[in-house]
Amino acid sequence: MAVEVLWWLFAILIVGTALGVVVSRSVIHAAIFLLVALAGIAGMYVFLTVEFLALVQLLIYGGAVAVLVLLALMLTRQATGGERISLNGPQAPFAAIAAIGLAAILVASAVVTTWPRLVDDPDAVPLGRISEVLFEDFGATFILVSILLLVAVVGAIILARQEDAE
Amino acid sequence: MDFADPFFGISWLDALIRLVIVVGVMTLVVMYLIYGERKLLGRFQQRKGPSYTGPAGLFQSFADAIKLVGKEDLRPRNADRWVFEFAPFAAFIPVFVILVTLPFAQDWGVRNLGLGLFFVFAVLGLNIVGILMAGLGSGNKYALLGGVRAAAQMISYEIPLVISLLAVAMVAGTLNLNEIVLLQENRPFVLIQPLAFVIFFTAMLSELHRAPFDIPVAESEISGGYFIEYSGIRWSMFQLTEYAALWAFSIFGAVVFLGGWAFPFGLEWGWGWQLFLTIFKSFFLIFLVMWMRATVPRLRIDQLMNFCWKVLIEVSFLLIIVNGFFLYYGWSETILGLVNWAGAIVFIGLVYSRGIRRSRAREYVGTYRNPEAATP
Amino acid sequence: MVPVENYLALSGILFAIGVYGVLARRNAILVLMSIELMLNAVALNFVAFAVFMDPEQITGAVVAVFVITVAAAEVGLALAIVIRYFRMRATSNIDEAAALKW
Amino acid sequence: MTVWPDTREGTLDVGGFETVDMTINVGPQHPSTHGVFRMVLTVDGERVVDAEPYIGYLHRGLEKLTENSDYRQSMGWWDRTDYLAGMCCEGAYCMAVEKLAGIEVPDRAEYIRVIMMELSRINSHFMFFGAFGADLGSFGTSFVYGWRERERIYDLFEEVAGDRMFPTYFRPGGLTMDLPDNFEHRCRWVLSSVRQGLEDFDGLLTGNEIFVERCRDLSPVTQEQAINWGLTGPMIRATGLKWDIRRAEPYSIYPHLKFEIPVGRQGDVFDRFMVRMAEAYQSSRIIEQCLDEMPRSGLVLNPDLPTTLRVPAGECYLRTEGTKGEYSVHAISDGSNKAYRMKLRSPAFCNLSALREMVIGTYVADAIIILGSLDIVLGEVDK
Repeated sequence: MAVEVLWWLFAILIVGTALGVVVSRSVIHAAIFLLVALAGIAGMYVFLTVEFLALVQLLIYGGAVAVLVLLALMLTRQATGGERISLNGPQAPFAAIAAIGLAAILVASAVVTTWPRLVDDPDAVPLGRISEVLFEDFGATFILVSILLLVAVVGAIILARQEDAE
Repeated sequence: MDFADPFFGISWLDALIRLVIVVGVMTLVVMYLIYGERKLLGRFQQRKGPSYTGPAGLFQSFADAIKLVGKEDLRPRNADRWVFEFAPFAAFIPVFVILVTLPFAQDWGVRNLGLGLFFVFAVLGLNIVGILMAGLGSGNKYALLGGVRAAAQMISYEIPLVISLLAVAMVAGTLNLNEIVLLQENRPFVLIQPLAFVIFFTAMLSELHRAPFDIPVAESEISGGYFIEYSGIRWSMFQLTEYAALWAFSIFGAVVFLGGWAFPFGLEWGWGWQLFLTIFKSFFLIFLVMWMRATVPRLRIDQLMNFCWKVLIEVSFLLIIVNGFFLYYGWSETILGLVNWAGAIVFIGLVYSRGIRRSRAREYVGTYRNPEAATP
Repeated sequence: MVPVENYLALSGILFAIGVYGVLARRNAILVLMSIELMLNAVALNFVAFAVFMDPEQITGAVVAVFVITVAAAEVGLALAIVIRYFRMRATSNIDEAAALKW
Repeated sequence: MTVWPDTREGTLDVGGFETVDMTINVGPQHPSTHGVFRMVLTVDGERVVDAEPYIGYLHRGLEKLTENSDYRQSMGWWDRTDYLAGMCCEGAYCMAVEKLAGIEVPDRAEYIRVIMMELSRINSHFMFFGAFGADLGSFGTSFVYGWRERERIYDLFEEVAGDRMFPTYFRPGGLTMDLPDNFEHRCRWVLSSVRQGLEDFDGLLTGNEIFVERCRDLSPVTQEQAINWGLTGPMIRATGLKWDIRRAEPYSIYPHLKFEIPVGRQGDVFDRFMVRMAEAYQSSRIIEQCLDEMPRSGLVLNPDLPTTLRVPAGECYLRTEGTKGEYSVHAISDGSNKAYRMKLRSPAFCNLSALREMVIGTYVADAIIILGSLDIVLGEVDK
């Protein structure tokens, strides 16, 4: 029972902070909301008994992505005291309608459908099993992703370092 | 009562009691680390350090704490209120969370997590966020510069840190910190992975922004960096974070590399000896860190990044590859250790000789010792 | 144990919030953050399905690892582009990034 | 081609976003501005795009004060210019007055003056080593190393003159009082301690690869640039030019003394540091020679001086080698008991004027240590 209560707390936290990301009026607040939302999702992975994934989520999103975003915010800083422009475009109301519609459809389909359930009470996923699957069954994909990462790093460095020559 | 048994047999109460113990000890340790650092730096600098409050200045930290709590909690007008006020907590919580899994003696930590090693560095990564929040939220340009520096530095050095720990995890074959310690019963991992230890120690200095990597807080350049606008209790939160992180990191390093509670006779001589071993080893690392701080000048940000991206990361990848070969083909551990020692010596030698080669200081040194040869 | 529907609904709501962010926001970095939300919603969906419906319980986690990795790469690259753009135009407002050449 | 505003100008305001350049205000309250110096840095990330020095926070109107008080009364103002080496400033002032008035100084007084001036030079250089190490971030250790020898020298000053920082020991025509009895012994002990201090700095800083990495090839200055910018003292000697007023235009008893002029090679920060190290050593040599050769007894003040010192009308320009460079006094007298004009050419001020050229294009951290390597003292810059 306690687990369910905790789950709902986490769910509310995630949805609340995710809403914070999209409606907050300060980019910095949005970034911090994003970080909390992502950490909450790491909590969700713990509920799903995939602790390894939760830690990966914390390491990559909390330690790297959120920091990158904050760093980018520092570099593209908003003028303090200057007149703030609205962070939302004029299309925001329509976007809201679309998003609410989408949410309604997704939630309805999730709740209405009877999902075939193979596992009722999942056990913790052993780490050794994950590494086997990751490196053996998905070995080629793993290498492709590695190459993708390398290319992304090189590309990011080239983009960021280029001097204003043109 | 056995040390490993849950208190009163209730799981959550047990966790709570252990947490309270660990946090209480941590607060005390942090206070005496500050005192110890000041005394030690005093020794290095031919002065006494704190000596008035209490016998030999032992109560200095308490006096400081009381004074800091009594100070006004200032917030600059153009600071971002919530970001500014929550930043110290965001910096502190990850350090606090690490303590959950550190084993202080056999089977005695708050909780023994199966993914302990991974847990520690995943959570430590979050430490940066608090610093960035302080940098962004203070509405101060020095703080902003400090935040940018901290972000760049800590993201970069996380990579060699994680990889050096992975090298150890490869040799150990587990991520459980307790099991890692048990495996070191006969020899600590620093003997077979010295290069990993060197990389870990360097990256640890950088993650803690201690000298010579104290660039985000460099008081002679940006006069304190990200916490420049903080005062009173929030400032002391940052201070607490810094020293708690130092302590947690040192225990972690002692556990992973120096054999933790197990190495000499830990299993036979009981938990008192084990606690002593853990504390002693971690204090040894802390002493090294403070020694560095007292003697070494600061690097520049580009040299720091170059060192990370052009030296440390390559070396650590090489280390992983070498380890992989040895483990895959099942070659003996002695040879692995020897190769690693050779690597560590070559690495330190190269770094050291670069400065010597560039200095030509000897010519000038000759100048002032030999009065007749004034022109180099 | 929390039933699978809860996870699916949560992931759906998260995804919709991300969609709203992508559509409504003007700042490039905020759009990027919304994309992150969407990606996370998808990863959560994968893992939930895998844990409840895959007897191996693994594939979803592995796919989530890939999603996270690719997302990290994407963020790095996209932020590099944003910073680059900001240095040229002093703005990270995507509505103004309309010029095809300069 | 569409013309887009250049974002580097810092003027464009599109949608409330600032451009990337940022100005930061370093000083007058900053740990590493060596007093109340203020410099406004324009930085692009970590790079310094522009630097604008502001001075005058310590301006006390030294020259006007001197022109409004008796020749002997103004002594006290002068050791407050370069307050790290008060005796050097007193020496320059006294020698200018003596040159203008044609006053003889007893032999023993000349030797004692040189001892005091060279001790002051060591004092100032040790301050530089310590503060420079602190600028580099060696957390005060170098500072305390420097302070140890400085304390000993200050103790010596206190025994000699009764005051540590502002001794007011010199007088036009000699000195206020003779040396205490055990001075020679004490002074030799201080010298050995100073040499030990130099060894310590050698071990702590110059042997450290981080120090070398930071200082080598940083803001190299050519001889031509140094001359054009009017650099003097260790700053110009670091570029390799043997220019020392003690040799180029000798005053006092310097022609009789044996010492070398240490020079650097490329004028970078490392050379500036090392030149000062060597200079401190040479100063200790000079003091030893003086101790050996000075008359054991005799007057230290010209007994023929009148109660009220009236200097005949005239003009003189006296150059001395101060600790920071050429410390020169231009004195004009109208025949009264006060100077008509007393102009100070302060070396730190002139060296500081080259700061902007040196720091542009370096990193923020470098800008701090370049400022440190100039070895300014604000009492002298602001006068």
